[in-house]
Amino acid sequence: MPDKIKKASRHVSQNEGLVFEKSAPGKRGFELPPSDVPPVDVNAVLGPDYARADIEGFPEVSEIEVIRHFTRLSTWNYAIDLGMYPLGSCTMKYNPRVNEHIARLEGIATEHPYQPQQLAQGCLQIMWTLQKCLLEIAGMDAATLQPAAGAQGELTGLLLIRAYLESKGNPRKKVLIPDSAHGTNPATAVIAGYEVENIRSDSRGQIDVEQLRKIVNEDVAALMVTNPSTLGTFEPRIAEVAEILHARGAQLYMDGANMNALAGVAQPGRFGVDVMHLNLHKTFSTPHGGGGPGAGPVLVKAHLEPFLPVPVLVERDGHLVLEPVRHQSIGRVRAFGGNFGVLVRALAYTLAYGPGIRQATEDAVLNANYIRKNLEGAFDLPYASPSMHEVVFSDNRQKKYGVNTMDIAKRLIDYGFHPYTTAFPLIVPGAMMIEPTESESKEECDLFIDAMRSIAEEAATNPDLVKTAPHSTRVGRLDEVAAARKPILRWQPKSSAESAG
Amino acid sequence: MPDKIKKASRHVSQNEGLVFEKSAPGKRGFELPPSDVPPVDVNAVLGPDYARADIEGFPEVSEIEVIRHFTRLSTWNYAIDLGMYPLGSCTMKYNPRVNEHIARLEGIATEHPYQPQQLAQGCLQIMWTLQKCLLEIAGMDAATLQPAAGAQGELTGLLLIRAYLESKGNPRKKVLIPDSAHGTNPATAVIAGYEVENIRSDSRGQIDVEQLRKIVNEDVAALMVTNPSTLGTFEPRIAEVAEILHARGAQLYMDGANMNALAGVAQPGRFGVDVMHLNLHKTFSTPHGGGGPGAGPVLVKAHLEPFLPVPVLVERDGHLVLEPVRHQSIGRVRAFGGNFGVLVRALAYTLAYGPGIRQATEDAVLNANYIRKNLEGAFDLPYASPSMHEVVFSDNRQKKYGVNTMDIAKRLIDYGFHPYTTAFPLIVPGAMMIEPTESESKEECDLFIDAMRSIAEEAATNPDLVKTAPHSTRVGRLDEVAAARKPILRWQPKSSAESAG
Amino acid sequence: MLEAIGVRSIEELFASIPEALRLNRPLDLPGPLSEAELIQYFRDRAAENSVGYSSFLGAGVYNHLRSVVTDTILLRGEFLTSYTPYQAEISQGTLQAIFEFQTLMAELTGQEVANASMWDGSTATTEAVLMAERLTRRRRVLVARSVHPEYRQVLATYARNLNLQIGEIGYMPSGQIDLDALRSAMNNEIGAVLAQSPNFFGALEPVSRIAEVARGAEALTIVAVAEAVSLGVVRPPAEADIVSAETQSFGMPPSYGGPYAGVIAAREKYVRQMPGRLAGLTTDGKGRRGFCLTLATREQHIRRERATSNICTNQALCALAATVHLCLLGKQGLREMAEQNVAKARFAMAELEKLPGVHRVFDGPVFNEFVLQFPRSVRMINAQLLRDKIIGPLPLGQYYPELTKCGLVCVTETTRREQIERLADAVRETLAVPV
Amino acid sequence: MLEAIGVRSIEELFASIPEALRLNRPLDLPGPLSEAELIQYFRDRAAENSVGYSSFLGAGVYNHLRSVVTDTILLRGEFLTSYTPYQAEISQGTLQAIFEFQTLMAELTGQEVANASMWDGSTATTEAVLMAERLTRRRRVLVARSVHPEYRQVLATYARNLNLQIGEIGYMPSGQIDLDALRSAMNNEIGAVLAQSPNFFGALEPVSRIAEVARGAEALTIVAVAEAVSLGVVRPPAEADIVSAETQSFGMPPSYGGPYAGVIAAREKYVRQMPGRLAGLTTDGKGRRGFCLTLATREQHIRRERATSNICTNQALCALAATVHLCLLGKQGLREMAEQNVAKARFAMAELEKLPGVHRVFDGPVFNEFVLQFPRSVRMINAQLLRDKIIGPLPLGQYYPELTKCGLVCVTETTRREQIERLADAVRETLAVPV
Ligand SMILES: Cc1ncc(COP(=O)(O)O)c(C=O)c1O
Ligand SMILES: Cc1ncc(COP(=O)(O)O)c(C=O)c1O
Repeated sequence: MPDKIKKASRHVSQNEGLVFEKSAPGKRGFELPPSDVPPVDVNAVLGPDYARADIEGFPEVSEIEVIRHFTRLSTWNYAIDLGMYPLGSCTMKYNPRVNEHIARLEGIATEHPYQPQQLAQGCLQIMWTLQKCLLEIAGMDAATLQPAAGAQGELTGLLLIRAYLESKGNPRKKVLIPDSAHGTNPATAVIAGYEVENIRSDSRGQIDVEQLRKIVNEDVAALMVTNPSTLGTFEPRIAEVAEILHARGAQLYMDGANMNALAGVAQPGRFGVDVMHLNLHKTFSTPHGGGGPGAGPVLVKAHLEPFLPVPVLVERDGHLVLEPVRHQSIGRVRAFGGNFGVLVRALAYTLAYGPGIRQATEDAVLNANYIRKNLEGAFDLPYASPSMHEVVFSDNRQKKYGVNTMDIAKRLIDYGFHPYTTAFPLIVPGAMMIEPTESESKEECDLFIDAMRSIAEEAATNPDLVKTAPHSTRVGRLDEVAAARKPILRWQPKSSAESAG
Repeated sequence: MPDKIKKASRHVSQNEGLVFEKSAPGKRGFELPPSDVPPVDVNAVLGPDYARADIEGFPEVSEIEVIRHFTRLSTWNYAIDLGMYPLGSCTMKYNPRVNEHIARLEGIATEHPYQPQQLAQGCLQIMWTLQKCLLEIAGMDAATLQPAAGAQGELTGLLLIRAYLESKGNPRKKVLIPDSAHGTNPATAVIAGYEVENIRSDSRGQIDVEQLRKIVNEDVAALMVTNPSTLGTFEPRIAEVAEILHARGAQLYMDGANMNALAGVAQPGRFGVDVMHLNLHKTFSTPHGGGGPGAGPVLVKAHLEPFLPVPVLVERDGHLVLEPVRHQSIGRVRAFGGNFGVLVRALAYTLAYGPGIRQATEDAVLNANYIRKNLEGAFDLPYASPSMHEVVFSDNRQKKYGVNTMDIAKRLIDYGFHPYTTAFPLIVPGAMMIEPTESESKEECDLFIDAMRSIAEEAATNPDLVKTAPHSTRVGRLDEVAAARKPILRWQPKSSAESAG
Repeated sequence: MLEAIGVRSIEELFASIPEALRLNRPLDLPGPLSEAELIQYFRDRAAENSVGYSSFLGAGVYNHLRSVVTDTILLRGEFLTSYTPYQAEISQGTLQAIFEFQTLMAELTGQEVANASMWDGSTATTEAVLMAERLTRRRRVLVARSVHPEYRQVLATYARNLNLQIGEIGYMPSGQIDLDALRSAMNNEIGAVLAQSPNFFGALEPVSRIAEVARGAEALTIVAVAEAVSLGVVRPPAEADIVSAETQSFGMPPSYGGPYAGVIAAREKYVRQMPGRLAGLTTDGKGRRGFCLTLATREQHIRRERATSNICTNQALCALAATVHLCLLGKQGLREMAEQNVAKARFAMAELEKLPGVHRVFDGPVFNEFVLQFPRSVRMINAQLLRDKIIGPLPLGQYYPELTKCGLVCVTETTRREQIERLADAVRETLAVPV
Repeated sequence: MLEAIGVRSIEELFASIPEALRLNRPLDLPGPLSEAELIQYFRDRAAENSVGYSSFLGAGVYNHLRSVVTDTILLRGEFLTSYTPYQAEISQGTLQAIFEFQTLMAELTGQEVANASMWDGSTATTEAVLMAERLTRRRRVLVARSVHPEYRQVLATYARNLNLQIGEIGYMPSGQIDLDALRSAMNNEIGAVLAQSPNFFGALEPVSRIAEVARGAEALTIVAVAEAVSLGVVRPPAEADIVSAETQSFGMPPSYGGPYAGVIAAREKYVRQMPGRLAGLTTDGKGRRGFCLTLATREQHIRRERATSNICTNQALCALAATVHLCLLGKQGLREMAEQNVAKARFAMAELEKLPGVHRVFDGPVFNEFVLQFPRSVRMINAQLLRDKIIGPLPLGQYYPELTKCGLVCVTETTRREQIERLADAVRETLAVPV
C-alpha cells in the first residue's frame, strides 16, 4: 500500500460461504427448554391439509458456526464504528451505545402493544416526551410517531394535507417537487394519489420563487421542499414560498431529512411549514443497521391535527391514553404504534444532549464547511451557495481524465473511507455529496481531505488507478448489469455446486 | 491470493495510532451525573502534600473516538469467533455467548465480596454447585475455587502438599517434573519453596516408571504430572506412578490443563492423584480474553482438605457459609473469593452440557485424531503413542528445506488460521502442537488439513514463500530481538513524533 | 477550524438563514443527562410498564424465545452502524446476509423469491395488494374479515386515494374465510384476494382452495402471515401468488409495536413489480462471487414517481435478526418450536374450556391462538386478572361487534404450563363472583 | 470421521486409558439446560443476593460508574475470544491495547514502566515484594499494618516457604503508618517497605517520607494502591520504587471478588525483574510500527524454574476494560470522578459524625473511605440496617482486635446523597433503641 494512504492497510480476512452451503443434517444452534405440556401429534392436530412436511433447504448449523458465519460476514462491512461515513443526505453520525442498552431493557423491549394502557404508562411517557421534544425542536404543534421511516412520514404528511384539503372541499391534484428532491418525494406523492409536477431549481440550486408564483394554482395541493435542500443550502426565501402556497390554498410540506443542519438553530414551524417529517435514523442518531429500521415522525401545524393517524396519544387526568378513533383521521399507516424501539433511542439521544443539541448542529455545519473549504481547490463546486451540514461537489474537473464520481468514490475505499453519496441530487451531474456530521473529529476530516486531494491528483496523473478502484477489497467492482439481467435472488438447493466466496 | 488458499482473502483494514496520539485537550468520552453534595476544594481537603496536579500525558478523546479506536484495534486480531484456533494445550473452544450475558446479570456482577453472607446465598450457591460438579468430573473429594489461574492452582496444590507433609513432620525438598511439562510447573515449584528435579520422558514421551522408581526418595515431596501429557497422550501407568510415590510418602500432583480429553471419560481421582487443578478457561470454555482472566480451582483428596485456603465454603443448616479460619489452612492465595465471574461462566457451561460433557470430550478427541490421521503423511510424528485431544508433530521433514515450525505457523496465518502452538513441549524439537477442540466442524478441520498439506508442499517447492510468511497481514514478522534489546514499553509524550501504524 | 474556513464565528456559518427565521433562545428541552442518568430515566419508565405480569396476548405480536447470540450479532458495529449496502465492495457482509434472508423467506413461504424487508407485516400486506394491482391492472380486491383489523386499516388508508376498492369476505363457524361468499363475490374485475393464515382468530386458512377460486377469475391470491413461527409446522402458502409476512416472531422482541420486519415473497415472474430492495448474486472482474443490490430500476431513487413503492429505509437490522435467529434454530429447532406452540395451545384450550360458560367460538384448526367466548365481558374479566398479575385475552368486541364477550388467547413456547393453569384458576375465580 | 481415522467406535479412541481407570457410568451432573433455562437458573441465584440494597462497602472493591461502551468493546469477539498475543501479526489489536494499558498505568502511578497485568491487587503486591527481594537480595520486609489484611494474608502465604521474613509496622492516630516505628525497625537487612495508599483505613500514606526512610537503608519502597480512582486527585507514589495496584475501580464490576486486574509498575531499571507480560514497540521488515510481547526471558515458558514468576494466564480482558474505561473518562473525567468521591466522603463523614457517640477514629487525609467508631458493635448495627435495605460499614474488629466497634465506610460517586442521609437516619434510629 503506497505511503500516501494513511488510513488503511490490507489485512487477512476470513472467507465464508452461504449458510446453506455449510448446513449438515442434524445440527442446530439453539435448544428449547423441554415442553411442560403433553406432546401432541401435530399432523393429527392440524390435519393433512394444513400440516407441513419439511422446509426444503433450510439450514442446519451449530451455534459456533452461526457466530462465525455472521462475525466473518460482518468483517466485510464498513461502518460508522470503523470510520467516517460521509454519505450526503444520510447523516451517518455516531450511534450511541447506551441507546442500544436502553432499548433492550426489561420493561421496554418486552412490552406488548396491546397490553392495558395502565400497564404501559412508561412506554407512552417515552412517546409523549419524545413528541414534545420533537415539536420544540421543529416549532410545530402536533405529532404522530407512527410512520416507520422517512418515506412513510412523507406519505402520512401528504395524506394529512389531502384530508385537510378534502375537508375544505377539494383534495386537489398535484404535488410540486423540486428537481433536487429525494426520490421518495415523487414516489410518495403518487401513492398519496397525486400527480407529480417536477419544478426546476434556479441557478443557485434553490427554489425559483418567481416560477413558483406562476405555477401554484387551484390544482396544487402542496409543495414538498427539502430544507436545507439536498445541496446542503438553506432556502433563503422559504417564508415567501410558504406565503405563495398559502395564498393559493396550498400547503407546504418540508422533508426534514436535513434537520441536522437546523436543530437548535431554526424551527421549520417558523418558516411557514404546515407539515414535515423527521428521520430519527438521521438527525436523532438511531442506527441505520444496514438499511433500517428508522422512524419518520410527522409534525404538523394545528390545522392539520384533526387528521392525524389513529391512535392519537393524549394526556387525560394525568394519564396518557391512546385515542383509537378520531372521525377526521386519515386512519392508520402502520399496525401498532410505530417503531417504538427506534423512538426510545431517539429520546435517549435527545435527553443526552438537551438544549446542547444546538452544539451538534454547529459542529456538523462547521465540519461540512471545513471540508468544503479544503476541497474547493481540487473539485468543482457547481453551486456556490453557502453550505450548511453538507456540501455537493461534482466530478466535472475529473471528467476530462475519464474519471467520474463513482470512480472517485470507489478509490476512497482504498483510502479507508466509505464513499460520499454519488449521483444525487440529480441536478448535479456527477454529484459528490459529502456530509461529515458533527461526529467527526478534525483529525478524521483532515484525513478525508487528504484522501480526496490525493485522489484528485491520481485522477490527473494515473486515472486508471482510480477507474479500476477499489484495489484493497476482498471483491472488486461487481457486475451489476449481469446481476440485473438474469437475477439470482436466492440460493437454490441445486446451485450448491457454485464455489464459496 | 492464490486459489489454494480457500479460507482467507485480503481486505481493507483501518489504521489507528495510539490513543495518546489522538488526544486533544478538552475532549472526553463519558460524562458523570452532577454531584448532589456540596463541592469541595480537593487541594484544600487533601492538603498540598497529597493533592495531585495533573496526570501528564493522559488521553483526552471523545466517545466515538474510543469506540473507533478499539473497534479498529479489534479488527487486527484473530479470534475463536473468526475461526479455528488450534493452539495445543490452550483448548481454544467456543466461548458460549449466553455465559457473557449471565455473568453480567444484576445480582451477579453487582455483588460485593464483603456483603453479608445471608445476602450472598446466590453467589455462594453458584460456587457450591460448581465445586460439586468439578469434584464429580474429577473424582476428587474437596475443592477451592480461589486460585486465579492454572499457575496459581499449581501453587495452591503444592502448598497443600507442603502443608500436609509438614503436618507429617517434613515438607521435603524436591518436586519432580517431567521434561515435557509446561513452564508454569517448575516456576511454581520454586515459589512453593521446592527445588525442581526435571525428569526425562521415555522414548514414548511418557513417564519413565523404572527411572521414577529409582528417583523417588524421602526428599521428594511430589511429582507433577500432566495427564494426558503435553504430547496429548494418556500416561498408561499413572496408577503405578501414584503407587510408587505414595509408597515413599510423596504426593501426586496432576496438572489438569488437558482435562478436555478426560471429562466424562475418566476421573483423575481414580488414578491415584492427590491434588490437581483445572483450567476453567480451557476445559470449561471461559473466554481467554487475549490472555486472561482464567480460574484454576484446586481439587484434593480428603487427606488434603484440612489445608485448603481460607475461606472454605461449607453448608451449615441449609445455608452456605464461608469459614474464615481453619487452623491448618495454608492461608489465602488471593484476596476475596476468586475470579467469581469466571466461575459463573464455568458453571453455566457445565449446566448447559450436564452429563453430555462426555460428548464434548469425545468430539475433541475425534477431531484431534482425524487431523492426526490426515497429516501423518505430510509431517513427522515424533511420538507414535495414541493421541487424545491433541497431537504433536514436528518440523523434522521440513527442516531440510530450511523451514521450521515457526515458518509453517506464520504461513498458516495466510491460509486464514491461527497457528498451532510452536516450540512446546520442549521434548519435541520444532514442535507443532495441534488441539482442535470439540468446537470445530469437520468442514473447518478439513480446511485446516488442506492448509497444512499445502504448506508442506510449499515448504518443499517454494520454501522462501513459507519462510517469509505471513504475507497477508497488516504487519509482517516483527523484530522481536530489537524489541527486547532496547525495550520501549510505553508511549512517552515526546515520542509522539513517531508515525502512526 | 473556523479560521481555516475564513469565518470569525459559528454564527457566520448560519448567515444564510434569514435572521427572522433563526431561533434566538436555547431549546426548551429536558437534559442533558449523563449515561447513568439516562439509564436511570429509562429504568424508571420501564418500571411503569408490565414487568412481572403473565401475558396471553398475541394478535400479531408474539413472545418467542430469542437467543443471546442474535443480539450479539446485531450489536456488532459492522452490522449495526452501516448504511444500506449501495457500495457493494465494503458491504458484502450485509449483502450476503440479505441474500440469505431472501432465501430463508422464500423457503419458508414456499415462494420463489422474497425481498430484503418491508416496514412491517401490515405495510408489506398493503404493498402486496398494490403489487397485485400493478400486475393485474384491476382495481378491486377482496379481503377476508379474518385478516388482522389493523392490517385492514392500513390497507384502507392507502387504498382510499388510489381508487382501490376493497370488498370484505366474512368468516365461517370454523373461523376460516367463507369460501362460498368468496366464490360469489368473485368476478374478473377482482385483482386479488387477500387472506391471512393463521388468521386473526388463530385459524389456518384453506389457502389452496382460496387460490383455486381466485385463479378461476385470473385474480391473484395474497396470503399474509403474521405469526411466522407457524410456518415451522403449517403448510406454506405455496399456492399463493404473493405472500406478505411479519417476521417479528423470529428473534425480535415485542418492543411495544416495533421495529419488526415485514417481507414480500412471490413467484419469480412477478419480481419486477415487487417493492423493496433485492440483493442478487453476481461476480467481480476476477470472477469472484459477490452480492449487490439489484433491479434497482423498480425503486424510488431511480424511478421516482414511477417506482413500485416509496420505500427507502427498510427494516434491515430486523431482517438480520430473523436471519440469525433462523440459522440458530435451523430446520429442527423451528419445527420443534412450532410444535411446542401447537401443544401448548391445545393444552390451554383444554384447560380453559373446562371453565363454566367458557367455550371455543371457532372449530377450525389453529396454531397458537384461539378465540373463546366467556359468560361476561372480557374487559371485566381482564380487570380482575390484573390483580393476579395476568394480562388476559384480547377482547374482540372492539374489532368485531358480533364477537362481544369473545377474547383471543395466545400461548407460545414461552408460556409455562403453570401460567396457563394460573390463568384458568384466575378466570374461574373471577367467574365465580357474581356481577 | 471414525472411518477416516480407521477406528470402529469412539470408545477405541480412548483405548489408551486403562480399562480400570475409565468411568463406566454417566457423570452425575445437573443439566443439560437450554439457554433459556440457564438464564433462569442464574436469575434465580441473582434473586438470592443483594439486589435492591444500598451498600457502603469498599475495602478493596469499589462501586464506580462504568460505561456501556466498555462492555461493548469487551464483547467484541476479536478481544473476548483471542488468546495471549504470541502471534503478533494477527494480535496487533490486543498488543497495542496492552501497550496503552502499560502507558496509562505508568502515567497514573508516576512510574516509568508497568506490566500487562497481574491476577489482582493482592497477588500484584505479593509479587512486588518478591521482585524487591530479587532486586535487593534481602529477605526481610516491613509491612504497614494499614495494608489490606487480605493482601497481607496472601503475602504471608507466599512468604512462608520462601524464607521471607515480614515485620509489621503499626499506625498512628492519623491512620497513617507509624513513621517513627518504621525508622526504628529499619536496617540494612530490610529489602523493602510496603505500604498501601489510600490504606485500608482510607488514609493517604506519606509516600515520600516512607521512601526517604527506606532509601536511607537502601531498601526499596513498595506502594500498593487498592483504590485506583484516588490517583485522579492524589499525588502518585512517584517516589516508590515499585507500585502494585488493583485496577478494579476502572470499569470492572465487583462481581463478588473478581475477575479484576492487578498491575505492577516500577522504575525502568528494574524491568528485567518484573513479573508478568510486557508488550513492547518494534517494527516489521518494512519498518512498519508494531507491537510484540517482549523480555519473555523473564517468564516461565522460557525460563521455567528461573522465571521471575509463575504467572502465565493473567487478567488481560480486565486490563482492556481499564484501558477503555480510562480512555473514556480521560484526564478530566477521571479527575472529576475522583473529586466527587472526595466530596461525597466529606459529606458522609459530616452527616455521620452528627450522630450521638459516632466519631472518626483517624484524622489523616482520606479519599473515599473512613473509619468510624460507634457506641456499640458494628455487627449489631448492621443487622438492624438490613431491615432498611442498607448494607452498613465493614466491621473492623475481625481484622484489628483493637478496632472493635469500628466500621469502615465507603462512598463513591455512585452513592447518592439521599442514600447517605438514609444511612445516617437509619443508624440514628438504631442507636436510639437501647440494647
Ligand atoms: C432528503 C431525503 N428525503 C427522504 C429520505 C427518505 O427517508 P427514509 O429512507 O427514511 O424513508 C431520505 C433518505 O435517504 C433523504 O435523504
Ligand atoms: C499444560 C499446562 N499447564 C499449566 C498451564 C498454566 O495455566 P495458566 O495459564 O492458567 O496459569 C498451561 C497453560 O497454558 C498449560 O497448558
